[in-house]
Amino acid sequence: MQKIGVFVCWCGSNIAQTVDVQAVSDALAKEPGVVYSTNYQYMCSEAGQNLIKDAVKEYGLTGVVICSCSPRMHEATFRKAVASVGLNPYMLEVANIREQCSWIHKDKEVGTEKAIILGRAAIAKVQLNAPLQAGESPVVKRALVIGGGIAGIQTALDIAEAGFEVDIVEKNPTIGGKMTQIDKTFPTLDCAACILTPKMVDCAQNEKIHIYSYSELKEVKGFVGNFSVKINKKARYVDENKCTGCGECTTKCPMKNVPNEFNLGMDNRRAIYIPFAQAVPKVATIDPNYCNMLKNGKCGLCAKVCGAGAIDYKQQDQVIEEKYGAIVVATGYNPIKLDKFDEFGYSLSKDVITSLEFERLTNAAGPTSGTLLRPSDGKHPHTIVFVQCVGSRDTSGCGKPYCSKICCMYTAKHAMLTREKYPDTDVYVFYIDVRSPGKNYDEFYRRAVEQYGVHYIKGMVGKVAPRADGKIMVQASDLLANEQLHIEADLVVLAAAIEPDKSARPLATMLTASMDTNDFFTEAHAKLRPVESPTAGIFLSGACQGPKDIPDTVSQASAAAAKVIGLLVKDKLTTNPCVAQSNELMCNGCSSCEKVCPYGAITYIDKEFRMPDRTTRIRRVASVNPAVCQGCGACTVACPSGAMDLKGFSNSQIMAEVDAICQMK
Amino acid sequence: MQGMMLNRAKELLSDGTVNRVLGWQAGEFVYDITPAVFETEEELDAGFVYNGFCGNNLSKYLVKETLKDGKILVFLKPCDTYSFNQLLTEHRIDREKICAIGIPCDGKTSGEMLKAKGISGITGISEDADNFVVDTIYGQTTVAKADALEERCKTCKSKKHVAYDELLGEDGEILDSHRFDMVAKLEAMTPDERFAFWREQLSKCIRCNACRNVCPACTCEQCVFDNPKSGIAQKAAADSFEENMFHIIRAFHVAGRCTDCGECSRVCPQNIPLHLLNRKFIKDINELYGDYQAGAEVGTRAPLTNYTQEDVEPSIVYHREGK
Amino acid sequence: MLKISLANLDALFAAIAEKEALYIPTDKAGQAQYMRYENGMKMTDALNTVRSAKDFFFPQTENLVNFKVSGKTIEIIDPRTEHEDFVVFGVRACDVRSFSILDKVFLLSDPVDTYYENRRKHGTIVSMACTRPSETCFCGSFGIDAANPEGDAVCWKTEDSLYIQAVTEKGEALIEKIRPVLEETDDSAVEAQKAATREIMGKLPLAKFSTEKFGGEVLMKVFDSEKWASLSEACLGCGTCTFVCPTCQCYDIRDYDTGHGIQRFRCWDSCMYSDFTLMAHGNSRLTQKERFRQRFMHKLVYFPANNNGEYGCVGCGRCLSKCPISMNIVKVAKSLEGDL
Amino acid sequence: MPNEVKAFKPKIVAFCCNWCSYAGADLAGTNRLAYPADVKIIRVPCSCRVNPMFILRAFQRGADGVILCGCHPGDCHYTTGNYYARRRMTLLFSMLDFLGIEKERTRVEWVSAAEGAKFAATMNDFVATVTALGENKRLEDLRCKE
Repeated sequence: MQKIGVFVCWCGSNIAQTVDVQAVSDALAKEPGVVYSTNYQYMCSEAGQNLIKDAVKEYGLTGVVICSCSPRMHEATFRKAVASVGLNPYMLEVANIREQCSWIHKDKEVGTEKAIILGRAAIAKVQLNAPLQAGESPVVKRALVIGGGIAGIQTALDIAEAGFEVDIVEKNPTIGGKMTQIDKTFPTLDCAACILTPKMVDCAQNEKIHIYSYSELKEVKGFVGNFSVKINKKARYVDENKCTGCGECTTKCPMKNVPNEFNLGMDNRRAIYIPFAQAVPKVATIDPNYCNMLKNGKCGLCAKVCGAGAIDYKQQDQVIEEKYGAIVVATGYNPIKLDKFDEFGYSLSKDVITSLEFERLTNAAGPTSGTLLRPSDGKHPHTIVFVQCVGSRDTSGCGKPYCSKICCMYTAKHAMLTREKYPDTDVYVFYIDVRSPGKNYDEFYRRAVEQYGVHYIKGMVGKVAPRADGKIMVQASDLLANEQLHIEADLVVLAAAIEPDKSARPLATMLTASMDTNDFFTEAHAKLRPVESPTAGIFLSGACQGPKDIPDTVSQASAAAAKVIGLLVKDKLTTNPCVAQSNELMCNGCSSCEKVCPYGAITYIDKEFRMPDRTTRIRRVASVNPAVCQGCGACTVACPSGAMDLKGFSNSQIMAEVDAICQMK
Repeated sequence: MQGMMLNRAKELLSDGTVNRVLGWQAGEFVYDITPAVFETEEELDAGFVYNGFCGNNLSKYLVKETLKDGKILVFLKPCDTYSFNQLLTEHRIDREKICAIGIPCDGKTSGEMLKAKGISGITGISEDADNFVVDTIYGQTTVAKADALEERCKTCKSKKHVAYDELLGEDGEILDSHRFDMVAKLEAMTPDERFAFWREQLSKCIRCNACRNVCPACTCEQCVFDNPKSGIAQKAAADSFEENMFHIIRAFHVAGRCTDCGECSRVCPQNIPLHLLNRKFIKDINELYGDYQAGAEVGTRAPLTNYTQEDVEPSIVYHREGK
Repeated sequence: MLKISLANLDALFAAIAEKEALYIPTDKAGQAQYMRYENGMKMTDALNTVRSAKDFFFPQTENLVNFKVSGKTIEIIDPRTEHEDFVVFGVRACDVRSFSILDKVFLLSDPVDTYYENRRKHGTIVSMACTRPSETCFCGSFGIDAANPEGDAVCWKTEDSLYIQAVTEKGEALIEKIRPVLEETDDSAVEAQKAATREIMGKLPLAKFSTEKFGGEVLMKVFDSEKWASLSEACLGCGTCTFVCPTCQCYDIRDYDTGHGIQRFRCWDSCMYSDFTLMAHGNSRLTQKERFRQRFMHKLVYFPANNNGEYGCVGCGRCLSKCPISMNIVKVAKSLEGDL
Repeated sequence: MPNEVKAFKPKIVAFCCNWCSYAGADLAGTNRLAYPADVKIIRVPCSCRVNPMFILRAFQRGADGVILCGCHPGDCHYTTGNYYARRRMTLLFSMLDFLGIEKERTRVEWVSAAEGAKFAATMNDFVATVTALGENKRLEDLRCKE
């Protein structure tokens, strides 16, 4: 019988509010084997950990049960604490009475009763725990960054700086991401391209960094320190090594009417294209949806004009397999589609545009070469209405419930820049709140209002209606003046909410990484581990984790890089000791377990056994390689004799938990 | 056939090809045949028999016999050869130590089957092509063989030998046996009817373990039900749950490995149709994952240690045809 | 001698069932087995039930003591209650004799098995003479008269009537309770049937079978016989023979954890099982040969050695028809007796 | 209120794989998505760790419903575990149904780490289903009841 200590955490009021922690520790004190039971405000705090350590020493505890938050959160913390006072860390179990109890139950009586049962189950399990020793596994000293926007670029550069190999996988033909489409950046108003493109070039030139552009992840296997990844390098029909990026082909291609995604469809590109002048890699790509040669074998003009002979219409998708020690997710964001927002008339008029489109309209490399002109008639707009929170902070279900964070600032930037360049323009900004926390942000916003005379109006736009004469009627309410406004605008700019890139969800699935209901990746801890996913070895960089502006993104990108470097500098990781083990005396040698093992961890040996009647017998028995076994347990069920069991999750432990949970009352 | 087998066994014994012969030994009443190992020609002459009552599947004895030195001759009926292959697949027997002779089978019966026809006081039985002629102290009765066959033989899946070193007599064909008819009939019942059916049957269980111990798929060094550390060890079916538990788990442990030899039902002293549980798994496997006959070949991957990405979801159980 | 017309058998059963719990052998799920009588239930035509009647006094599982665990306290609970009075109807001569063998083990020597005693005290045995014995029957070898069984009351079934006669006080008390449905008659029909049955018994294949060469005197000779190896060769190690046997009396005691306590129960054990008499050091009977030998040594040698020559077998023939490999006491005895 | 009939509260055991479904359950908690306290979760490394014995054991000890949650097929942390679990559970559930035991008492649901809402919804639905079925009678062990 173990000597068990039970420690019930209040988690401030997170647990204590719906679970009577005193009642839980009192009830669990009565369980067989429990010699000490207490509760404390924050078990994970130093004082809390000391409480546990002291009790282990004072009562000679052989087993510890912590009733607290999810073991995915603090199991490692507590295991480390008990190990520091000499108790085997695997003699500790966590009963999850927060995520799976206090947070989902409102009734204190119900919560308390359930917490006691969960505690009992953990006690029942600990009774059967055995000390386990962790093994070691090597770390592949190479990182993978998924996404080549500013987040991915920064992370990759920082990791490479520390001397580790990094691969960037970018689904578009060039790295750079959303930042390449932005004209100027707040609050300094320096040109986005000027600060981004050198970094892109750095990436291309850094010998530690390899860029897989126009590529996507196909499969991820393995675990922290040893991921095995298949990357699908899409056929771009241009040999990257031969193409010099001269751009000759992109001027000769006869397919001229392909919407140019770089300018958000506001102008056209050819079927063979380089997204923009500073693209990295600066290599042409053929769009197979528009290329005549690829569609019906007629044309071949680009091949003729290519001096380097880089065009290869027969190119196939190529699957590259590579091993990585760590994976960084930097998949970024996109503005939401606005087709559900009829009231803003986005689909009714070309002159109702999104903020990102506005960026392109003011950018020198944009469709208007940087002159602000109405998309419909190319005329200079004199009245511009900016609408904030389009789809953000929206609980109607059409948009997103969260604040997109960046819109207030970029709208201030747009308004300010417009007024500066075109002082004859009337600029209105409709807002719910103006949120400008951040260094020099509020000053920036105030400048827009005070120096540049932008009309900031608190209130929401009710209707945007294009008129036959080209004017756009904006109906809105001014909440402060308490009046209805009717503005005849020439251009309406919508600050569309941002959402995670569509590729994020399937990627999360591949990585077995958590996501929240909005498809943002979940961090391991919102405050303490903001750049790590709960899945070991997966790190988060940039807007894939939540809306972020460039400074935040870059900070997080560097933080993620630091975490990756911390992992890659290790030669070995201690491995999970919860691995399968075969009881040779009961093993039939039937090979069922071997067949279901995904790691090839099971082999067979012929071994001599002394039988009860003093004869010897050579029997074929299974042998598990603990360094290779990952502890899934598939073999344990395949084994008919029950010879195969899993340490840490043994048959008897799981059945003890079942018993404790089902105990009739 | 008995004569041919006897002669061949003697030849192989005398020329040293084999050291022992695994076959069937005559008993008191014609029908009470015991599997036996014969080491000499004299022993063979004294007791070796092969007739319509030699139902025992001898393949499982090879687990024990191939641990011994020397080579053993075993006679295998078509359905026994499937068990033989399955045991080879699972590395439970040593092929090198076995000389397997395939022998034909017209289906088997048993004393129990005859007694179920109201025959009692049996003093002698003779058989011709179609009939058993049974002498009893109460008179003589003739029973058509087809009527007296064991259930497993009435729905025989194969007269074809899937493994042998030599064959005596003609090899047969794999049959279209309608062996799943009874399973289908049960499936067509309401859950309440099925529950009543199985409760009535399984409540007869006395947990003698005959089904398990005779089963060629149950060759575990120690069965989970005998292992106090397994947490589910049972020595007696103490209540209805344990009756269910034992038979569900046993069927599950042999699922995908059971060749449907029917020994479990043959030996059950309470005549519980245990083979229906195994056949239910076989039928499900065939329907859900494609036809699979355990033991048809050596080395195949059993359905439960295999998968495809397109496998049906467990929810199919809620949506399937029937009640 | 009292009798009742077979057509009126229901009335007889109803009359008994009204006073006490009544069990009769009936056909259930294709097998003859004892069931608690319910209106309309018919007696089986089978010679005997698959399971013997020993279940009534020595059931396969029986709770001995319960431990109620709550927190760190354990309460000990005796689950015994006074057993209800019951009647077992239609027990064959062989099975009736098995009770006296079990009595010797559980009742007539110290310590008395109070669980067995409780059931035995409250049970009334109504036996049934045989008319159509089977080739597997050899009760005669043990001095049992299938035509005139023992019991608290005895029945004979003829073409049209059931005859019943009390033998013990218990039997008389029972018949007193059901007297109204019975009518007085002479015993001529019964005597005629007895003679007929005895004649058939004489013609059975095992009529001459005898175990008289076995007993305590030949203990080592039997024990050391080389024939055990081949006799046990095909034994599956299942418990069929022991569990259908009316005289096998070995049991194991186990604890069952109910989640809120322990039920300490006993259940039939079988010397054929690999964990029979398993001790901390291991098992003294190392292979199936020793386990197999134990069963027959017990019935043919140890039991008579300890019980004035009475064998631990009643010749019911259940093991002959139920053993999956058709190995049984008759084959064993016949094989070994040549050496004695 | 001695005469008041206590509403039936089912006992539900949910086996959740550590990587997806347990994380999904945590996420349901983090997002405060309620489901009945009748559900108690047992953490297993993978859905393939769940032995049919555990499921029967739960029923024996008084569970009224048992649900197994794992990563979506194709997303197993161990690559193939849930494929084996899928076959095993399909056959086991089919067998329970064959024995006339209510098939609605057992369920397999694939819940990813991102599907906190699905986890809560699944549990709400399963509890409702099992509550409607009432107490587990067909696979109960009377010894375990008091």
